[in-house]
Amino acid sequence: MSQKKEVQLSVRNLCVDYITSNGDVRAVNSISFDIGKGEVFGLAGESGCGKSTVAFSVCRLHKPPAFISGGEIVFNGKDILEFDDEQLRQYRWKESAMVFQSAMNSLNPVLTMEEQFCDVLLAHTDMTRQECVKRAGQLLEIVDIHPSRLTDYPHQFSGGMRQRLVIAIALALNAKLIIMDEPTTALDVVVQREILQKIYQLKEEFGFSILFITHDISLMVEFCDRIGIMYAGELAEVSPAKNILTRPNHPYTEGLGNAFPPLHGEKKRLVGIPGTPLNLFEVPVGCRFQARCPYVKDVCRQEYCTLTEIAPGEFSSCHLHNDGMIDVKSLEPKPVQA
Amino acid sequence: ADKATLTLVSEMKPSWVRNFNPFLATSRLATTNQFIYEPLLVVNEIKGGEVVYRLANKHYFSDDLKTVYFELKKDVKWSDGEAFTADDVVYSLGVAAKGGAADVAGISAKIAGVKKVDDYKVAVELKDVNTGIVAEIVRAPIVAEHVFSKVADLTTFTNENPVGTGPFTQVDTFTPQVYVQCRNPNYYENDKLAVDCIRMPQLANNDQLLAAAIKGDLDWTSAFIPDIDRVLVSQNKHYHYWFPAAGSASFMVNFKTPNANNAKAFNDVQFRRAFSMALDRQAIVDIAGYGYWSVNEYPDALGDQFAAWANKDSIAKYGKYSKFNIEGAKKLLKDAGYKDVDGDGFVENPDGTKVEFKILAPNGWSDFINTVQIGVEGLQEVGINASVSTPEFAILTEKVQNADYDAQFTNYFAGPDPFKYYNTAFHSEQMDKARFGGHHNVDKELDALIDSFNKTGDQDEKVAIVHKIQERIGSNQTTMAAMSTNYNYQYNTKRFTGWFNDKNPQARPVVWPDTPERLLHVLNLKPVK
Amino acid sequence: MSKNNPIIEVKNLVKDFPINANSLKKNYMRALNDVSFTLYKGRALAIVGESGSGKSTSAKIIAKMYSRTQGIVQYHGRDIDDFTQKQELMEYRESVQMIFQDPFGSLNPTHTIFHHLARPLLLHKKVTNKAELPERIYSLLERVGLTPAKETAEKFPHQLSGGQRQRVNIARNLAVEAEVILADEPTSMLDVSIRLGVLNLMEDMKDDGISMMYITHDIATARYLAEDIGVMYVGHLVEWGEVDEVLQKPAHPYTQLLMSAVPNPEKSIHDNLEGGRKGEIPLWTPESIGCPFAGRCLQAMDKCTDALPEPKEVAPNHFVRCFLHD
Amino acid sequence: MGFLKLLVRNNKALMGLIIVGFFILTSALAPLITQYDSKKRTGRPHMAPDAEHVLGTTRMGRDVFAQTLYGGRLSLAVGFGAGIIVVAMAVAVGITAGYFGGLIDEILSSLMNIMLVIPQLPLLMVLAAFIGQASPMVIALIIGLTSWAWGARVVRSQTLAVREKEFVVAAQVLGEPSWRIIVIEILPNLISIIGASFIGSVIYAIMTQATLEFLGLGDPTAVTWGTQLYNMQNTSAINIGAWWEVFSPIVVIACVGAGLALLNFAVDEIANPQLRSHVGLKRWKQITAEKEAEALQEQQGKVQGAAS
Amino acid sequence: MGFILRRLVFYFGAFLVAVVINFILPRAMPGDPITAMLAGGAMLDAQQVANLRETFGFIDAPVYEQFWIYFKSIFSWELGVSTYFYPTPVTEILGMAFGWTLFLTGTATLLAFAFGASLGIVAAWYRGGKFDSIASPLSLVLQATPQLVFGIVILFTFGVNMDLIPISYAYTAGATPEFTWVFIKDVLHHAIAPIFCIFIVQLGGFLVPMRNNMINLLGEDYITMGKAKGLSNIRVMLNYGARNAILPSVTALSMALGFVVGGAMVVEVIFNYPGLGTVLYNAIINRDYQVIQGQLLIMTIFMLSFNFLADVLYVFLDPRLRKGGK
Ligand SMILES: Nc1ncnc2c1ncn2[C@@H]1O[C@H](COP(=O)(O)OP(=O)(O)OP(=O)(O)O)[C@@H](O)[C@H]1O
Ligand SMILES: Nc1ncnc2c1ncn2[C@@H]1O[C@H](COP(=O)(O)OP(=O)(O)OP(=O)(O)O)[C@@H](O)[C@H]1O
Ligand SMILES: [Mg+2]
Ligand SMILES: [Mg+2]
Repeated sequence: MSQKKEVQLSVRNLCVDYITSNGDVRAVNSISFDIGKGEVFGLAGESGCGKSTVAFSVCRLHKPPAFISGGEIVFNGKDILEFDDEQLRQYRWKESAMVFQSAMNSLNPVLTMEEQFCDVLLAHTDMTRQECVKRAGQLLEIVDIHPSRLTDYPHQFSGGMRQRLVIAIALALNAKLIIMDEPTTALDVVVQREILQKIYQLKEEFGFSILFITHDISLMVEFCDRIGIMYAGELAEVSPAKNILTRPNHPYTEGLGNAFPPLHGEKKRLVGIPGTPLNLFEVPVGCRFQARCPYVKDVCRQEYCTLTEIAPGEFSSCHLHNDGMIDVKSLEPKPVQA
Repeated sequence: ADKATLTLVSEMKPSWVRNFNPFLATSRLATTNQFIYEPLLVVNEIKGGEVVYRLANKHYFSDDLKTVYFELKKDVKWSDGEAFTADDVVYSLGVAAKGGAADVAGISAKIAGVKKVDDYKVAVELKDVNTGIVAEIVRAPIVAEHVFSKVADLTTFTNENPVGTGPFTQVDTFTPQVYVQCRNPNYYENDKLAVDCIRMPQLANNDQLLAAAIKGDLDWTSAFIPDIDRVLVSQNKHYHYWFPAAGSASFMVNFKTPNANNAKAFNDVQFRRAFSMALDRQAIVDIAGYGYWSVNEYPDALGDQFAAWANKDSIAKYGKYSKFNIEGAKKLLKDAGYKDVDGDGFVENPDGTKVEFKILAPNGWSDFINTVQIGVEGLQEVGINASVSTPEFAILTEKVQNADYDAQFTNYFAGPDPFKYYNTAFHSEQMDKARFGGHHNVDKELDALIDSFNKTGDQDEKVAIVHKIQERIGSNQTTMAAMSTNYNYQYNTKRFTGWFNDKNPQARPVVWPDTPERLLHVLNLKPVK
Repeated sequence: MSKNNPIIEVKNLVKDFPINANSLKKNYMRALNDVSFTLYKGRALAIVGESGSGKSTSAKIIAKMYSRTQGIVQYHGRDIDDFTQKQELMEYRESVQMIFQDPFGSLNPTHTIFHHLARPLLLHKKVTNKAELPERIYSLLERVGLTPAKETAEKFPHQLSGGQRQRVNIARNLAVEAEVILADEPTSMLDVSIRLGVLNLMEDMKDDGISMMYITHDIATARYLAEDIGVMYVGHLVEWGEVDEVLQKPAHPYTQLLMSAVPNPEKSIHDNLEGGRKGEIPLWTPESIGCPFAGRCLQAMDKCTDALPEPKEVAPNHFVRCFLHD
Repeated sequence: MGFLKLLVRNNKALMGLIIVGFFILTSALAPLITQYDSKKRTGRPHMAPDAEHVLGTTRMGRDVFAQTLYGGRLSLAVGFGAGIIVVAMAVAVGITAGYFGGLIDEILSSLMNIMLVIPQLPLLMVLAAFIGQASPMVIALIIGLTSWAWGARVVRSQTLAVREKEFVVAAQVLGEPSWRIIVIEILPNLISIIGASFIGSVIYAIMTQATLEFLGLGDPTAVTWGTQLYNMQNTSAINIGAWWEVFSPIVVIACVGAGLALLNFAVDEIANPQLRSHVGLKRWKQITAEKEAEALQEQQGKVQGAAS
Repeated sequence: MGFILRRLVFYFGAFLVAVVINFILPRAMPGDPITAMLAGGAMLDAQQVANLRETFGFIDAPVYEQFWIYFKSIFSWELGVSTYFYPTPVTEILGMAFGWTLFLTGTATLLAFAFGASLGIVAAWYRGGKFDSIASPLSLVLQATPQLVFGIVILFTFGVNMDLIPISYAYTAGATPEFTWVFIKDVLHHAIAPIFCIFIVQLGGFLVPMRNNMINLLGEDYITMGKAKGLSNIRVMLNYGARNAILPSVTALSMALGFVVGGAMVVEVIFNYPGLGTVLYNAIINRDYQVIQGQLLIMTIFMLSFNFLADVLYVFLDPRLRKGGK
């Protein structure tokens, strides 16, 4: 699947620093990936690995102390990092819309839903107020909420409904890219599935691309076309979704897969990823995963490893593949020193 | 022609409320008495009690001294045109004689009855012989019977449109911020009266008064203005002032203090004399009194105001104890056995017990507090452990009346003669009634002497009595005289002339309502052309 | 381990909470309705269910954080409300401990790790004098894998990662040698990569004979850790039994729905939900009747809205509250 | 402790600390700084500042500099004393209400709200008048006993938040006694709030004392900044042109107020990290600006390049 | 509306307590109107004093009877007569001053709120910028400076020395109140300095909390969402930021307005402004019980009403508090 489609978004060597009083932290280090038109691209990885930072950068919504220190974000052929304020305002939502990590809190509690739909429509289109209201009603219907509830305030909706409302707003301008930063973490699994099904259906209908962020790999595998696994601000691997668990190309991906106990089959004791996540203030020379890697080699401690295409459509940043592609799952792990 | 309007400040209140009922002593406006209700006569205190007749033509005592007769002027009219007659006086004094709230002069206890002799003559019958009573009787306002007899309740009547015999009965303007009273068309001395209207701006405190004065807005005031030369006179060349001496003021110790150790010292005349000698009277006058006061070195605190009554002998004998003399005070203490035993720098009683006390002055009375502070400096220098305490006035009064304190500083009544001073300050019957007799030293012989003063009409006899009183008080050093206070009075010569001052000392010049002489003053003023 | 050593027995537990605290008239919601389960020595009971279904409430009642409205909670056969004397109460507190969801919130940011472990030891007299304290604390820290122990003990909570903090919490329970551990979503806020470490540690504790109640909404970890499972819906225990039995053959429509919604790499996002449809989750009050799931159940019958079905044993050690199994 | 470190690292806090510390120190060391007694006449009335009387003299001939120094002792003592009382009351009431909840909370909360509704200044005036001679200590006590309600409310709501934290529940499950939970577990978490409330109360107390004394409700024989103002008002010092008498207490009160206000601002920031504008933010601004300038230059370069 | 009802019950209780305190306070003060007169320096002899006491005989009624009279008077609004301005009714005295105070303090408070809130929003939006680093601490510093300091300095520099502003009254003495431009100008001219004094001290009280609130809110997701929507900065700042940040300030404003009738006593006294502050100050000085009581009563009523208003307003402004939440 995922034959070379037209590229919607192309992130090239993106670097984002956080400038703090204790020193600068490179939270995103030279990340590159493409999202094709109509593609669902997933970014997974544990907390603090920089997923949200990437997402915010793509909308140029990063706030101080975040600071984009390098790279390009090319959207439809234009580098959005070069946009001036007005271009940026135009770009936002019309081109790429965003559904936040906590959709529960991303609705303004003192404005009615109608206002929150209309302000974005009024800001980007020539519609009259009436037309806006009408459009808002349609959008609500798309996400299965009755248009009569437009005059309600956010708190009058349940968590799942609020999440759907945010998605409806994201659809308002037929944006070409929708970024979803853990849109369902706060929700019940049942609701979560309903919403994701709805999103998928809408994607099929309108053809937008999705950047989907979560740390739940199982969920991601179900939902995405391709997945990027992040570790400590870098992309460890980018692969088609179905490969991630069955045939990981990076030891970290393998460890991540092991960290999810199976729902069926034999019960056996699993070992997750040993050690603790990397402290970004103490980035080692070489591979960032070296301290926790069961297959660590000397070269890992000396040489930085870039994301390279080890097979068509499969990328990994691991020295294990230096001499051609290997099946990581088949390797014998070594005990990790603390 | 423009009206000659005199701006005066006869009281300071947060707001004016229209009330010209002279029987409401605390809340009637200060321009009610004299300016609306002419008195029978005015006793000129500065001139030793000289009488200036107003509504009355003449007054005299019966031979047994138990009745006073007032003969009234015949050409006087009320401002509404009605004739003024003995009926009005009988009604007015009758109100006073009945007692109670409306007896604002506080004379009901002394008056047996008021009788009309004829249309222009009234007899006031006294309960006891009291040759000083006239000055008190004439404090009772004389009102129009045809108005007040119709009033149901004198204590709630506000008399907004007064009918009077005085010079300014017509209320021209009235707002909470200012009011104006104008000439009584029927005033019997309209030919003498050159001021057409008096104007009273509302001012809440001395600072505002001062600010207004500097701007030249005011003509006649009686405020305390610190450093008046620098603060006011140098800022506005039309302003002048005159500070004639008023009542005296003294320190005193409580002979009956609950503190047994202090009582030993307080009841020792030598201690009290040392106390008195430790007071730097000149510094008190200069600093606490801004130089407005005068030093009072009379053994009985009588003051220069009553110099004519002074007993030269007793001054010669005891005067030295009323002069500032640190060394003398120390010697006196030493000779009497007061020594610093425990080495704290302060003397103890001869028996070794501690003497340590606070001198009270009412909170907010900053000149008094400063006086006491200066006094305390001297006391500490001679080794007496005194300090200052400034309770609320009400608390101070209560403590002093109940003899539940150590020492205080207080001022006294003035008056046409020294009677009121002696009576309130030393008569044992007065000691629990006010702060003045707070020494609580009961001296029956002194009581008798004071009582005898008003039992005679003979001036020489009165002087003789006063001399005896002075000897008793002086020899005992009952109180420690500090200074005589002054009357505050400022005037503006820009618009009016004829002001009383040290060159023209006709009467007390104060504009406050308890100074009936202000009526004589206002009649003396002429607009500047 | 076998089921012959019941430690905590919960029978017909009911809990009402007042709602609308601001109105003058008090209304109640029924957070737990007729819930019964047993915690056995050396076994873990997983309680799963969506948010607000009453999982934490039942744990808190056992921990004597809340009083109960009706029902029985017995500890070794004695009702826990009978522990009124200070001595007995302290003994009970010693035996029943909790691990909380939020690794940040469960440690006091103003105290060191040392303090956190010293308190239980001192309070429950696990050390005879203070000199023994450091030794004991270091050994506890080593037991939960926090090495070097000495350095860790001197740290403040914010200097530890979430997984490390959760280990401190576990060490705290080990300190008092608790018999029962109520773990309320102990890993839901942890990173996937360190979650397993904590789960394995809990597994070890269970193997040491500790009885455990494991509250979660992650069914996969429930299966990983627990022998028994209970599924809760709106204050009701709708299905319970041995974990594999229940998960392989879910008998209650709600369990079926839950199972079909759980993310599973072997499935596709397009697979349909089973057993139920979306719909409002009802507010259960003391007056409510019927099966709480009736409104969403695809197989609901008339009687489902009239009465609450009694528990039925559909297979050995597999109980369900549903009229479909009558 | 960390809290102090944060304080010192904050510019505003440091400035506030220096200002307040300066005044505390100078008043404490008054006898070493001036040879004059603040209550004795040491010169003629209203002397302008000169070498002998650095800030001139008052109408009573007292040294203004000495009065300001010694006045600081009482004024600051009242401020801090009242602050301590306020905070002690606020903490006691607030924590009790917040921790125990239920009926106790209802009662204490109502008490707080009623205290808040009663107008402060009149209440203080009435109490001051009632006690008669309101010495500075009495004023401190009155202010302390009447002004705790606001602080209590803040402490209560914070306690409510902390009480919900799981470490409190953990302590309860462990069987810790209530007093220990309150004192050892909860209280340390309220430090910054208590700090802010303390500083606020100190400011309020110093201001209120000055106001009460200025209105003539204090003890005029005590030397404080308030009585200095009272005396300067009584002696019309401004009209005389004795600016030094007005200047000193006003400047000093304003400075101490400012110092404490800065401290308060800083403590707020420490209590709430969101408010902190740390060094990083400044650097971020710098870097962003630099980068923009660079981009501008580049653009200009491009334009020029195109032109040439 | 249960919330509002409950608040009403509280307010009534608070009102009763306040009424009792209002009754006790003046009576607890030493001295009576007569001694207050003497304390003012009047020299009266014992008989005159005794006679005066008789005028105000009602003061001597037994306490419970006084309380009953007072309590009834609250509802009939007959607050007795002033002793200082005997026999003027208290209502008349307060009535005269009420308007002025409302105008003076009300204007100052509203201005302070308007400026404080707007500047606070701007400071937060550009936090760390020049304006924020100067204005925010400065406003706090100004707030920490006593009104009396401003009052004295302004009165003497601009009033006495430069003669730019009037030094007392609400309007030129002798002018008749009327609705003409000349008179209004006159009133404004008299009010400007006192309003400024109150304004400047209150400013920080609105600015800083508004700023801090806003800064806290700026981290909220809905603000970021507002930006992400491509709305203009102003719109995000006002509709998303300020609309939410203003909520707590509204309570503060209502509280401040509640205190308005207390007048800014110090400022009114310094500028001899005929408002309630001056009235109360004088009533206290002169021990005018009835006026003190009356004034405390209307202050309490105002305070409670505005508190109540704040509650209602809050419910109105914050939809989350309105009925119909899930
Ligand atoms: N405001 C900030 N100041 C300093 N560092 C920050 C800030 N925000 C984020 N970081 C750091 O940047 C890194 C990446 O953060 P980011 O929020 O992108 O992670 P994430 O992958 O989205 O994590 P999560 O799954 O928890 O959302 C983290 O290490 C974090 O510590
Ligand atoms: N102290 C309390 N007062 C009032 N209601 C409460 C209280 N504690 C819990 N509830 C209510 O009881 C119900 C069950 O809550 P509980 O915390 O037990 O749910 P849970 O299953 O643990 O949910 P979660 O997965 O979110 O932790 C919820 O509706 C909750 O709102
Ligand atoms: Mg994130
Ligand atoms: Mg829970």
